Amino acid sequence: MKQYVVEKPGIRKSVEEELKRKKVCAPVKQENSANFSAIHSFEEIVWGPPQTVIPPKKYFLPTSENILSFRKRDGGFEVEALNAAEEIVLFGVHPCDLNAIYLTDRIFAEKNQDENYLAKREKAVLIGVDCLTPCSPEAVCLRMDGLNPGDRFDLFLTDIGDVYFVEAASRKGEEFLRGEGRPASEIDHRKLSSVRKQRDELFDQEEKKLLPDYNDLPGLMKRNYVHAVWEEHGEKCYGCGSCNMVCPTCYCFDVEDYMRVDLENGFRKRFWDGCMLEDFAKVASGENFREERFDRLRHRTNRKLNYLFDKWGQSFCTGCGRCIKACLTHIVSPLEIANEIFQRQSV
Amino acid sequence: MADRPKVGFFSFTGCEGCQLVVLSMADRLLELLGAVEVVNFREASSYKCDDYDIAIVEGAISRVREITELIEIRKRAGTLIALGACAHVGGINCMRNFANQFEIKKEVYGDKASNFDSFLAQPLDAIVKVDHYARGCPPSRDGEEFLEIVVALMQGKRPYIPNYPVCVHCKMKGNVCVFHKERPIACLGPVTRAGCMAACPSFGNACIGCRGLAGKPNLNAHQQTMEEAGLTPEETMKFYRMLNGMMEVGK
Amino acid sequence: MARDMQVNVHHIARVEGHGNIVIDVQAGELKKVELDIVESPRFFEAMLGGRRYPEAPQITSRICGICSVGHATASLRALEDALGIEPSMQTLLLRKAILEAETLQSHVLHYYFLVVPDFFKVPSVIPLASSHPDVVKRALRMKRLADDIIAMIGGRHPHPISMAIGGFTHMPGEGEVRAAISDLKEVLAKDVPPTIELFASLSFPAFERKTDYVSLTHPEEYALYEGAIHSSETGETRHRDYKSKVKEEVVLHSTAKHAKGPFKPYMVGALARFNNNSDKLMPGAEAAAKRLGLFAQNYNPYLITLAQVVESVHNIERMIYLFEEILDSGLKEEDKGQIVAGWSGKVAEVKKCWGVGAVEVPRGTLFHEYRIEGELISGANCVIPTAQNLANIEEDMKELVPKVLDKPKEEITLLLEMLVRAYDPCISCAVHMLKVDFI
Amino acid sequence: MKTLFTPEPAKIRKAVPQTEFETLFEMELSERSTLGHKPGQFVEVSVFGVGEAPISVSSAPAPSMPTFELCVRKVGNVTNALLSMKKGDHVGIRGPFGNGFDVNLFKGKDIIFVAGGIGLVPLRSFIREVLNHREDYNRVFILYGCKRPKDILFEDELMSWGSLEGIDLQTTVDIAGDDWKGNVGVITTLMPRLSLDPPKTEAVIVGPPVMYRFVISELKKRLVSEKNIWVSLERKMKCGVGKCGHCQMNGVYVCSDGPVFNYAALKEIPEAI
Ligand SMILES: Cc1cc2nc3c(=O)[nH]c(=O)nc-3n(C[C@H](O)[C@H](O)[C@H](O)COP(=O)(O)OP(=O)(O)OC[C@H]3O[C@@H](n4cnc5c(N)ncnc54)[C@H](O)[C@@H]3O)c2cc1C
Ligand code: SF4
Ligand code: SF4
Ligand code: SF4
Repeated sequence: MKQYVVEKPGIRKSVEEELKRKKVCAPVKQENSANFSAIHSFEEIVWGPPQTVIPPKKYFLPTSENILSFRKRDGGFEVEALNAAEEIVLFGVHPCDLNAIYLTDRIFAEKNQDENYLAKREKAVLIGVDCLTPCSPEAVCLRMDGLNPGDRFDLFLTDIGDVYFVEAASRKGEEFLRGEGRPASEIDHRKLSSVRKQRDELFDQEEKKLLPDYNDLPGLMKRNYVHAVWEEHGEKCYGCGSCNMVCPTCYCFDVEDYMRVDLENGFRKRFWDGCMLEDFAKVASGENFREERFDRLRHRTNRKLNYLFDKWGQSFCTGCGRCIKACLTHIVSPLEIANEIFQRQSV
Repeated sequence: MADRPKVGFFSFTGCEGCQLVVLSMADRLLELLGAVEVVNFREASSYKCDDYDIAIVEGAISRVREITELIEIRKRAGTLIALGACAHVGGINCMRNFANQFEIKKEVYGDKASNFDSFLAQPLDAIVKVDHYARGCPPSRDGEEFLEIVVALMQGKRPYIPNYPVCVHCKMKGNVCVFHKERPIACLGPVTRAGCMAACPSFGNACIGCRGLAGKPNLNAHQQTMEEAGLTPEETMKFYRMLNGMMEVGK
Repeated sequence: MARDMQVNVHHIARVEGHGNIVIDVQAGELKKVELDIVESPRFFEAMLGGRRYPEAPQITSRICGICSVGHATASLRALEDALGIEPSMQTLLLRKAILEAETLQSHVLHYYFLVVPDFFKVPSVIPLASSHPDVVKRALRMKRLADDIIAMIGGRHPHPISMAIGGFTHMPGEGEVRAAISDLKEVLAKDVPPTIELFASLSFPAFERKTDYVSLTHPEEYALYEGAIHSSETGETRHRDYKSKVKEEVVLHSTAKHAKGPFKPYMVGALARFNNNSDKLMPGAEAAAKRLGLFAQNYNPYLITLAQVVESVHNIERMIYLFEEILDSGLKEEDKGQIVAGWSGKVAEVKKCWGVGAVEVPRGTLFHEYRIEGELISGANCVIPTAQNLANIEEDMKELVPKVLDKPKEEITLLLEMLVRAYDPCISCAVHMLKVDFI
Repeated sequence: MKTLFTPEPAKIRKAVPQTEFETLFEMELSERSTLGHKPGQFVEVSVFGVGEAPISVSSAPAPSMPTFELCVRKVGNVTNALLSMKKGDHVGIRGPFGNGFDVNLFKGKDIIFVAGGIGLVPLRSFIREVLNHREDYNRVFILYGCKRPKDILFEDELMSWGSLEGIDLQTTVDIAGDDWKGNVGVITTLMPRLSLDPPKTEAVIVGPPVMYRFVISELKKRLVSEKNIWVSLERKMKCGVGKCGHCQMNGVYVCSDGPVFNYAALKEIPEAI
């Protein structure tokens, strides 16, 4: 990975150059919150808080996407695969989301490659921005190992005073810089360490701590597969799937066919689905394999902290805090559930 | 289903906005007119015919004569679609069911109240079997869902209508939840069936429950949420009853 | 020739709502003329009682699908009148624009879908879709544009979402407004001229009866959103004193109340507005009136349709003007502090107060009056244009029937149906509220 | 362009109704010489405009034939639409998907096939494979249970299997009329009659969810080792390729990790049975 130091106007220049060529998407203000959206000027970018309502996964797995079109022809059907992908720059992605994108990349590239995701992903340049203050009261990224993005980006910017410390993990990242900046010096590195140390302290002072050992989360979940917590929380759950929708690592989808009134032309569409929704695991015979809300809450939490953690060696909750905010009944926080289970098993 | 099914539109107690939505579908209306034969459409036609495969009925039932008419329509139609909230759950009309009927009539018609027949407003399925519901006040997504139901019928397929709450689509749209706004607004989205693409929250207002309840709504949890937003249980109930007087879980 | 005739037209089609005409002629003498409303009564006023006041616009927009924006606007104006709230200039401009859009969609629906079939001698617009596709497509285009503008500002049509006390809960984007302007300009250039020519080519029954024409009036604009109540017979009244102009009475054959002036029946709607305010029309609309041969004062109720055509041209021009005005001052987010939408937590505690909202909706002047106590509505009165016109329609029929008695029954029926349709009665507005029965 | 979600064109060559609700289809791929499936694998069948459904391949692997068989029960949109289709109609096929049965593990062994209702469909592929290579396997038991006699699938074929040497076929129904001469009762009632050689026995079970528990406990009573028990599971599937998340039971995807599971492993998956 290459490290540079770039003057702030330099970054502005790079963004403005990109804007002339490509779609640039970044967090923009939306009422008292923020959301990723295509920007038209550098000024629109929201750096730091607040957290966006939904994560940038929508650029790779659109909320609704036509994956097939078909039309009647010669007694049969003419079928065309659809895979719309455009070149975009995703600017201002927070570390939790960079981690999440890395994780969903693994899922969609595993075994059967999902071209519809991967094509969009390949055409995107990821430019991350370090969070120096928590982006919401709900953020638990430090605890869930989501605050450090490693090299899971094309370019990553940390504000170290009057300049950005810039890490470039790919050619795409380097190209974005267009030669701006100079290689980072020993002093710059020291500045970076001290900024990050301050950052960690700020995040650490939050009251929310993860009580069990991070690496034992899968074990804790396995041992407490049967636990009163699930029912207690489940009882309050709406089954509204808000937690799934806003989660950067939730990627489940549903598929439906739509026909035009002429009954000749149609398309197949995939759209976001969520394991918290009642019909998610219901089969045609009427049998529902996760009928109760608590079954589904347990499943969701286990996916984040156990099943996928086990398989990929990292929590699939990156601590972005979105579900914690979205859940109107305050029951879904993976960290709080883990803590509650941990405390109640030890007494 | 016949190649070009015959369709009749009928209306009972309501604001006729549902038929208006159908008339507003422009290009898609022309496509629809190509695919079905409209034999009855009072709002747009003086021609009437009693032979139809699909009856599309808007409005709630609120007078004795409407019952007999509805039963007659049901007898003739192979498929009956309830169009809009009034037909589906009674809609706004049911608000009056919770007050003294005579008082209500008196308030509007004064001492001549007893001359006007009207009883509790009811949804269609309180009286006859309804095969499909095109929900919403007005019918959702500019009548798009209604059209999907008609297409599914022509294909012999069960239409895809989510039974989960409005929040799902509200989140997909990336809305700031109205409970989380600077000035929070209390919302019926968590217990209301999705399908409108969260029309109201997307325009900055609360979901008012026009699509009826979601499948297995957690009303206890909702009461808690509403209390946190400053509403008493009675106020919450009153809010439900604005469009959902005849609440029936899972319908 | 003295003759007996009973005409009974049940559920006049192509009017919104349910009405019957009843005519009874015995030995050449007119015994009875009635316009019956068989629409189910809806009890809106009673239902409003005890509801939280911010809900009123959403509840009352459900009075009528066609003028739901008008009801929401009248409701908001009544509430703001009661609470002493003055919305921003931007809000006023947007409300005026959405009201123009709603008038446009209603007029297009009426003159193209409901009136034109009479002249083409077909039962509905449906056969026209194949015989005159260009006409139908033009109508649909104009209607769709109006609907889209309503949706851009209000969230959807019918039943707007974002119209709240004090302002809008959602603002259209600048790009959307610019696109709307260019679409309006396109319709004005392409669809309006053939529309005017089509209606200029139709001949309407020649029938005149002078009556009292009532509408809002405003010194600077063709009043829709605001103004004083103007009667061509008795002059101007403040909106709060509407009851001195409008008296509602319950008529047994009708579930809709009839509303009459203190002295005699009056007319509201497009022709009344045209008669009272034609000097304030936008230039294109003025030219259209000339082309159609419509001049104030006009006493032929069948020409309400032409007044609607003129108004729809005005609607388009006005929207362009209003949108440009909005863009010139720069679209801003509304001050959220002032907006009261739905159940927004605790609303400001108010002492007893009352207010009246009077706005012009497609069919005429609409009044909403509320009394508020604390957070709740303690009393409501909504006077709907169609209710105000019913007595006037009966008067027209009384004068018309004897003049045409020598014609065949079918022709009489058609003339009467066309008369009722010209008024574009919106019977579902039967907050407290049609049928032709020749008995 | 082709993606993971592009179905290949196929045509219905034959449609033979089996019962009121089930039809056996012979499908022919238009652009490939063979499906190349293993017993126990499934395909995603598209009826365009209606949707896609996972359906087990019911015919034995046929390395040189573009045709294969599917037996479909009507329960919902896609399956209803399929049953209304006829010879010459077009469908879309993706797959084969899933792990299927590893036939080598069964060679030289006794095999008990236990099928409930439509569970016979995926098993038929395996049974036919075994019959095609009869010399590779030892004794074969086929237990098949249905609700009523009229629900029996592949009736003639069953009879012909039963008449073969070294094949023990037992059928039962839950509810029978007077004309039924065979067994009445749940499928487990057939088990005591079998003379088993447990260490040499592999059992393969496919049926409705409730059946598994009873059959497995019966087999365990007969000392059949857990790791010699195989099942095939059904879950809701929307992609068939391990992405959409619907078929997941705990950490396991039925579509890509299954649908065939060894019971010893399955036991560790609480949501499985
Ligand atoms: C690996 C595998 C192999 C299979 N093999 C076979 C086979 O060989 N033969 C066979 O016939 N089947 C087989 N199935 C089952 C088959 O896939 C399903 O029956 C089929 O997917 C149903 O699809 P459908 O479109 O017909 O039903 P749909 O209409 O899609 O119904 C499916 C879903 O819709 C919902 N639903 C259905 N009906 C209702 C209702 N009335 N109200 C509300 N919701 C409803 C349920 O949530 C259900 O999950 C197999 C399944 C799997 C997973
Ligand atoms: S589980 Fe919640 S906190 Fe964790 S990544 Fe998903 S949305 Fe964020
Ligand atoms: S956990 Fe919360 S956000 Fe998730 S489905 Fe339940 S109520 Fe909705
Ligand atoms: S605004 Fe309403 S529908 Fe949207 S997420 Fe919040 S509660 Fe749910």
